[in-house]
Amino acid sequence: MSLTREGIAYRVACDLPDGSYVNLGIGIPTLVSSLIGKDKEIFFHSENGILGMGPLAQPGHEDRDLINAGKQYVTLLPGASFFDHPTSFSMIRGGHIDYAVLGALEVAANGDLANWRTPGEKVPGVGGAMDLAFGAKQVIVTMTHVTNKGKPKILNKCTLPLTAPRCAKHIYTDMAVIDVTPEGLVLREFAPGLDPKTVQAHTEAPLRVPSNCKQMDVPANYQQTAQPVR
Amino acid sequence: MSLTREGIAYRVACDLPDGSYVNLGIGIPTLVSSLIGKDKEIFFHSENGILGMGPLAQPGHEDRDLINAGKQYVTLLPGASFFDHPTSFSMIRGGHIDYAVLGALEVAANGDLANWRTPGEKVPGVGGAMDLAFGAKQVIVTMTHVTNKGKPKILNKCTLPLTAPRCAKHIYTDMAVIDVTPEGLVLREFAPGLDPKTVQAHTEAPLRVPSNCKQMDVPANYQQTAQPVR
Amino acid sequence: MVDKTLGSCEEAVAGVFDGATILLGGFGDPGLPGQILEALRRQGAKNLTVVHNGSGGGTHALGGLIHDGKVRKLIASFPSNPGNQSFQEKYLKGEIELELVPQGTLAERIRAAGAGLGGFFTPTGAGTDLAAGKESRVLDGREMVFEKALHADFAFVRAYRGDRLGNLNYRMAMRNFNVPMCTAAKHVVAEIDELVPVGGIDPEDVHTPGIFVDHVIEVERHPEYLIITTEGR
Amino acid sequence: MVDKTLGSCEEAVAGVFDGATILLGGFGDPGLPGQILEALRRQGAKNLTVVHNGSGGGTHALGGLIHDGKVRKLIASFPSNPGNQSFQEKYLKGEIELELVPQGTLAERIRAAGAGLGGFFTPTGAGTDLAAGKESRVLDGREMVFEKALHADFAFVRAYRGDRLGNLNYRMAMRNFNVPMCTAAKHVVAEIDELVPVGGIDPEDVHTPGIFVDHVIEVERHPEYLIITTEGR
Repeated sequence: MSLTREGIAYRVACDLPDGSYVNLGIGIPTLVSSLIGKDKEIFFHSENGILGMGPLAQPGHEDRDLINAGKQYVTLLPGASFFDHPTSFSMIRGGHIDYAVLGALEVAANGDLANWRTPGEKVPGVGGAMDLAFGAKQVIVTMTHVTNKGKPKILNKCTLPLTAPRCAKHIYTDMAVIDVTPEGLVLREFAPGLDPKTVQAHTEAPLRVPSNCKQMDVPANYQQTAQPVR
Repeated sequence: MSLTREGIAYRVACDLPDGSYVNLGIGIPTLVSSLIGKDKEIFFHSENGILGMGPLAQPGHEDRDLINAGKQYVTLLPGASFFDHPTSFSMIRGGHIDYAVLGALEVAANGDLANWRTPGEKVPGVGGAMDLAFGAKQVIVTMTHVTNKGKPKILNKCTLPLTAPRCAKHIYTDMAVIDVTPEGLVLREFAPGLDPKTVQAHTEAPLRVPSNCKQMDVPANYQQTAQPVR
Repeated sequence: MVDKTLGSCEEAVAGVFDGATILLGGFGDPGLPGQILEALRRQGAKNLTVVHNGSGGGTHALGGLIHDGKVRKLIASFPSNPGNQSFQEKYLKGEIELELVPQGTLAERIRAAGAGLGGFFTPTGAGTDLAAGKESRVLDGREMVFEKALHADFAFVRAYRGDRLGNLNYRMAMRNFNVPMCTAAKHVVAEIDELVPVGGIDPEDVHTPGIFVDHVIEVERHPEYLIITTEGR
Repeated sequence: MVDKTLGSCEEAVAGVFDGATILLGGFGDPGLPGQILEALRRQGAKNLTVVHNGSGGGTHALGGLIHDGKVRKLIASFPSNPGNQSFQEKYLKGEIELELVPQGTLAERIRAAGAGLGGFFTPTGAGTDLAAGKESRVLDGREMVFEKALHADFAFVRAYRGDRLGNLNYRMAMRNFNVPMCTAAKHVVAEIDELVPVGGIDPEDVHTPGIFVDHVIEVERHPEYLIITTEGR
């Protein structure tokens, strides 16, 4: 068993505290916004100058001037605001964004994050990834636990160029929730049907398994019996 | 004969081109705004975040939130705008203000300006003076030609601490209009009833007198028969 | 539900500790948080470092705080403002430290702190007494001085309208130092004329987004015009 | 009477010279001056350095300018945007130079130029490949990288409303890079949806004051959505 992509996003959504200011990267992180419980107010930030974004715009209701950083048409929630790029990145770089939820290619045991240079890419692009990785109060990484060739992505040391050193604080994958601590990686939760040993087998860096490590509490519709998601 | 304070301001007002963005310092410069010809649109900037200021507010019509940098209640002209301090000083420092019209204690032949430390002052204060002196495209100095003890204020070298080196481009006094050029000071105009020799006698730094040097064309109400203004 | 509103100015200043650094908003009367200042006087914290354009007027508000001997250091651009008797007296006796900063540099240092920048090079002041001892280099063909980001523990400002999320809207010349100050302190409180429902400020009209603000308090403006409005900046 | 309005986009680009540096506004479609870009293609200036967040999509607008071989160098944060065939082709052939800058650093370098600052220290990128060869130092306890102000000859942006004084108002997410870009070039032109009389934009709603703008031109938006709106920043 493992989590679906939505399952990973759901698990992150459960942990975001009420009142948080959050920036969502592309990929799995984008799915988080629609999975926030109704009891919480979370304020979503977009690099291109929006705070308080709502869901994606319904077809036919797009506004040409209202897109997110991923160039998708979005909506606003009450209490939203618009601003320019310098202000937007002041929010990021100045440590005002509580959580940046980012995809990753590799994460190291010390929190090093690699997510901007893809092997084999033709044109490099960094966008706001470094600003977010360096600037947010906490960086949450969401990704599949292993590559589509089954190789671990949580490593002793990143092999790809870093986005930022020592920035990741929490790692959410289809197999586990892992905290990055000064003493190394700590396995907080494992997916239903797995156990710490199996998670470690798919993880290059050593995992500490504390006594309160437990199985994730995730609804069945966010689980899959197939291989971990690719 | 010499110019009144209003006369100095009037002479500056005549020279400001249509469409200029102008910041007026305290003292004589403040008088410039009400002396602009009706045929010109001049945009007055205030450090505290206003572009397009109009005249001072009439008694009884003051708005508590609308003051200039001198803490006087002002009005707005159509096309005005409000902004914060960083933006306001971006306008100044970034060279977007065409003219800063500033008072002075001393000006040197090379354009050095001293206007922020007063001899005998108890508490120093710089305000926006340095930003304006360093940042404006052109600095226009307005002042009485000599001190109230009759000593020249246009010197070979300033004796007071500088506000900015080599910033003054034009000097308007009760006795003369002088340009600061790479070759030194050039007497452009002298007050009615004076001559270049008399102006030089009240000026420590040497004045070049070009062939087109002429008497100022200033209405009689801006002239006084008394001593030069103090 | 997020609710950043406070019930009293006392709550706004409750956390201020001896030795704290405070960004005090306003330029003249517009944007000055007069009620919070009075609460701060009553609260009693001392050895404060206050960052403000001037040094306050008379013996109320900032002038009062200085008069009471609560301010150890003032970081300002124009402490020589009219009516500054409280500051002048302490300054001449050597009882208060002054860091004099050009107005634009002061605003930019505060902005830099809020924007997560460490510092910047500015032409303002290069070669003058105010750049004495400071690092300088030539950039874009001009001599420039290095200025550091100015962080603080608290920022107190006044805005026009606000909501429970901390979104603020200013009126006319109220924005001044308040916009950058709200970004540069660990704890930010805004006095507001009017608390409006969420959505009551159009998204285009939010000058300080709630992300920068910890608390808002709806309170009438201080009845006195705290800054003497006479020429002199 | 001051009148900054232009009659055609041709006038807007008439002064662009070979080798010029151009700040190109917009993030995605909002704020992108599509009509001026098309006029720039027709105008023919070459060896341009273009500063823009991405590298344009398809073979129109910026993609077209690159496709036509007019761009010598691109300074961008996300040239790997979807639809960037024109750029990719030139880049892989070594026919276009790329300076890759983190998005926040790019915005701040442009702002610094407009604000008369020489440069600043930012934590973003410290210790990564993008900081290779750059000066760094520890400030506020963090390693920071020195980044220089980014000046330009021209800035072209799109705004929502404008007046003959050059005052601009943006709508929703149009502000993006346009606000700083208008401050950082010698010659600034804004395409606008609607020319309004002076005073038609409330003083509180002017996002780019006219002091920063040389010309405005009222012109319909480019009929095509110039940026492919699909996920990927």
